[in-house]
Amino acid sequence: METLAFSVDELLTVTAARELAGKNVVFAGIGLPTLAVSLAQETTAPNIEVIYESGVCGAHPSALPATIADSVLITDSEAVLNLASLFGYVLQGGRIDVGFLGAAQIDKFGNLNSSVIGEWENPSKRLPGSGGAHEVLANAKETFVIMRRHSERSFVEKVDFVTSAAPDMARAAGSRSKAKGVTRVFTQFGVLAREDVGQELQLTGIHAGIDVDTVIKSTGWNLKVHPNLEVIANPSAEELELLRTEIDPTGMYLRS
Amino acid sequence: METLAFSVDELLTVTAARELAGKNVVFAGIGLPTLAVSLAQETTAPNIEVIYESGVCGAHPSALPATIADSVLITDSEAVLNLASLFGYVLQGGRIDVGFLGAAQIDKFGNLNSSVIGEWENPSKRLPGSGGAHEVLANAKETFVIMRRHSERSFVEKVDFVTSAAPDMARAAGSRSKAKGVTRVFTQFGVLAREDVGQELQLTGIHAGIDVDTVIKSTGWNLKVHPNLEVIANPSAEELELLRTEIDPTGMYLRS
Amino acid sequence: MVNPNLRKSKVMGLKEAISKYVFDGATVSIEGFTHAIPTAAGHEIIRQGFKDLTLVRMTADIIVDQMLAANCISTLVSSFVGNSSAGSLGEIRRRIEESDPTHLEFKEYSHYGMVCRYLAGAQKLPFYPLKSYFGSDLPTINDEIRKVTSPYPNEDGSFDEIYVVPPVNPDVTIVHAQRADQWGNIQMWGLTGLQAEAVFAAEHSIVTVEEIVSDDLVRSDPNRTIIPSHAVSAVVEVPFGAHPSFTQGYYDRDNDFYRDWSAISGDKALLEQWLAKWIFETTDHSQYVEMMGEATRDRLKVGDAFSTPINYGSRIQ
Amino acid sequence: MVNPNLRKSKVMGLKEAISKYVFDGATVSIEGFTHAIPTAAGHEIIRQGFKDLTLVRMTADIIVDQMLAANCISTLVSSFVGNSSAGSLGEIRRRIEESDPTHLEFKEYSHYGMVCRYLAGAQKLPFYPLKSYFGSDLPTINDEIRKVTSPYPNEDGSFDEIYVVPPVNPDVTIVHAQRADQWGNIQMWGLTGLQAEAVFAAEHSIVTVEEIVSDDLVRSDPNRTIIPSHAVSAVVEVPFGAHPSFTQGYYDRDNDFYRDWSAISGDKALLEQWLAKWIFETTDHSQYVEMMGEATRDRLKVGDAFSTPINYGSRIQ
Repeated sequence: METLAFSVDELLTVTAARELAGKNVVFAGIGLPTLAVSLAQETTAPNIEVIYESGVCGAHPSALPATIADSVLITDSEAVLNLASLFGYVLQGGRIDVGFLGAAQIDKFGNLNSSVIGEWENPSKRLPGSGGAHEVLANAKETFVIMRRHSERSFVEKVDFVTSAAPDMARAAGSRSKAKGVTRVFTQFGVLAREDVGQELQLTGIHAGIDVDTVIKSTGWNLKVHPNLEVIANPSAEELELLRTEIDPTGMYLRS
Repeated sequence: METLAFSVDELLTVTAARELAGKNVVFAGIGLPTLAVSLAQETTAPNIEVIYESGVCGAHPSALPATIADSVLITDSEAVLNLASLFGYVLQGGRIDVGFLGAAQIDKFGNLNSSVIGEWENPSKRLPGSGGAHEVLANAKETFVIMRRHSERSFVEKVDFVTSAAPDMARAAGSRSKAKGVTRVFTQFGVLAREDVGQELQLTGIHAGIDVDTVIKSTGWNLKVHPNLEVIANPSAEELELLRTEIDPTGMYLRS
Repeated sequence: MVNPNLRKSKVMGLKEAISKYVFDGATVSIEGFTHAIPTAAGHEIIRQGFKDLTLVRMTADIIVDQMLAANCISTLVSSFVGNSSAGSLGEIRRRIEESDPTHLEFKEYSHYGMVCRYLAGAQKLPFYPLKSYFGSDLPTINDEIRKVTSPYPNEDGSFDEIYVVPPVNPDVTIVHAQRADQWGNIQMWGLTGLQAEAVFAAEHSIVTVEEIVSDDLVRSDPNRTIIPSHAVSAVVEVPFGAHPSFTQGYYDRDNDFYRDWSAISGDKALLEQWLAKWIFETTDHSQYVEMMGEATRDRLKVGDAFSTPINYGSRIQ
Repeated sequence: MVNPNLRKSKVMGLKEAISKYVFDGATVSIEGFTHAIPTAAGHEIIRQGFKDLTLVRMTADIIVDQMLAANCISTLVSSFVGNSSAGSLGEIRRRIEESDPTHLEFKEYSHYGMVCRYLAGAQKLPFYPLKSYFGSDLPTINDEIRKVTSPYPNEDGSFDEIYVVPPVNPDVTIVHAQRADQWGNIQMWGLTGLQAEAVFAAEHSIVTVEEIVSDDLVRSDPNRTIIPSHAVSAVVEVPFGAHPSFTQGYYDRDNDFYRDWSAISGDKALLEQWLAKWIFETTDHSQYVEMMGEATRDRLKVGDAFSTPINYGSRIQ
């Protein structure tokens, strides 16, 4: 059979969509997470109800949204919640199966930094901050992280600032959270995973043609490789077909 | 001039309406309070926005409501709030100028009992309980009480159960409430009033033809009579006209 | 973008929904603040004979009187025990005043105390603070009403105390609404009370509606959805499911029934007869509605008062 | 039954409303979560040159960058400082990263921490509990984030701690919505964010709307009212008042403007020129809208997607 050409973004989207198999309520950000959910709805997880931080539940957009509050997400959606309900009843209420996040830095336990590079009081770079990320990691049953650039600058031994705390740290500090924290990290090299609190994120999947040493060298902590490291199957013709003709026909996010 | 005939209910309604002069946001129960507010809107207090415990704001009912949740209160109203907003933002938020309440028993400081006659554990008579009455007395800037039967059984030295606490007691117990509590009590004999916390309810107004001793005898505590006790002017022809032809044309509440 | 052929419908029959989510000893919340009381669901609980329920309901009215008379309830959590403005409730009063036939365990709150218990439950908080209860006797007869101290000082350096109530997390919450789609997106207007909070506080939820409507109708107005699909376990179409209370825009409140109830519940024999005739000897709510008769249904009819459409807007490509 | 000849209208002009309720040193909340950001009101604050404001806003975006550049703000209370997904905010970053031209006092929270501050403010509570912040560095840089202990024991007899945030009670809260009546009943659809909580938390409130509409239109759909008249100090008709953000059903988001802003705010000179041209040299927002030009207004047009009317019902006498 002929090998198909695909972009890194397509690869990340397909890999994330496969991991959504059987999930029901997903808290998604804009871009790749939205595409991954859409693909999962057509393939691995037909029952997924997608919820956006803006309060939209069950969106049926006529076009790909540019933000989590895009007007096309509201029109023809199933419900719109105010923020007290969205954060209080849905997120803190524990109704999210999987939350999607990104971050500037992540450590081996899934602590995330989206606040500053350097000292908070006098940062070399001020980042947007938590937004709702802190609450997603604290309350979603598990969290998937998409990091398009796997490097020592983003995969660090210690994050400059703990914006969103791994439940490991939260429980040590007195939280009764039952969240598992970050269970999957999708990068251009493969998938880092852990099943529950207390475990380190390990390399469990690697994309075809990627060298394990490259991944290890690109990770700021001593990355462990899972004994049953699997080579992730490339996107199938069907998956690419759905992404390119149905889900992002204009290539708004899936630029090659 | 000829003297007009009127019922006790008409007298109470008119007396209460006059006391609403200049008030803006009133929390009203069904029956006489609703009629008093309607009359005040036409006479002494055109800016009154009436709010019902069910969540209705700015009702414009096509007929007199039978309950605080009557469908005629909703249709054509200005706003409908859920109960978290009504009790949390409006009542506890301190936005009510005057709340109307009734009670089975009241004492000289305006503590109200609407829970039980006798012991709570084993009452001789179980009454409905607080409903929202406790929150109205605790949070409205001041509270008007309508008691159609002024007697020793209802105007008591000590209430059997403090359902709704006078701010006097609440502050002594640690509350920072700025509510004045019960400032007016309207009865078939006249008006008991106080201006602020710490004062006893005194007889400040008496209806024409009522004997002060009758009022004192009908009160379970040593009722003080205000030095400037005034005789309350009877309902005017205009007030009765509005009540009978516009506000309660079918005599739903103002039975003679 | 969901493929509707693959998505699971939440539509169920009332018998099935009640038997699936209610169980002996369960904590059951039945909400509806005068408007849209899920009477039919309460009657089905009676029909199926569930026992030892802890019933949580702000306004314990006729449906609670009926469930008590049918011996379904051992504990009542409430802030108002009365037949609105239409007299009193015989069964509740007999049990509280005379422990006849048995004692009723009653956890009493004020309305806002109950609202805050649902708010804490929906937000999975250990407690919820409110400015009520200072000076009242309620905390003396309900030891669930407690205090915490604010960590923020006043000008004078003192720290205020405030009362708190614990969360309520029912095993199942039951509410009624005007309509829903097959996925359980619940749309309601008029008085919405605290139905959303009661549902979000619960492990499972059953929502009875006057109509199951098309996806398109629901999605033409997403702001009307007060409870999203993911919080609903079962949605059941039950016309007249709230009688004798009302459903805004569908039928009005049966005030005659409320008035008559005082006499019925005041007399044990009459109450037994009423339960037998209207619940135990009916197979389901459709038969109850049939027995109501056309005259009653006509009396409760409402006219039209339609909302003006608003524009959600569509993208012009 | 209110006599409309006697009731007071709350309609005001934007200049008057801002000068009446905003003052130097005031705590001002400007809310709108991506949707319906009251940009025009923010520009009028800049025009009138108010100083030393404590600005409270969940998502500190373009309007905050502009007010900072105009030296209106000395303290920022926020949970997100970014130009959504369209790059970064030059003025905010210069002030935080280089104290250029001056240091910005920044009280940082997470989104839910901000929501809870408004919830506490609206309910006049001394604090609001939330399950966030354990293990995070946020409490180490914000000493307003504190803890209380629950008075309800766990099975093992231990008592949990939980983080709390203090109330925020702005001197004035400013929000934007689709429409209102002359009395200040505010109707909104699409994303309603926490506009109601922010208004109820405040001493005064200014609401800008796309349209002041008739009483009848508002009252044909009371459930659309998200803020009732009594909580509103002034209502102001400002078409396109939320540009470059959007107003559902009226006009779409100007994504080009958001993209362009990074370059403008990244260059102090360009930013000065922008403020001069679009704010200081315009008399009011209508001139700003005129300068936007027809091409831009056309680009932001939306098509129709009307809600299906629902029936509130009327009593048949």
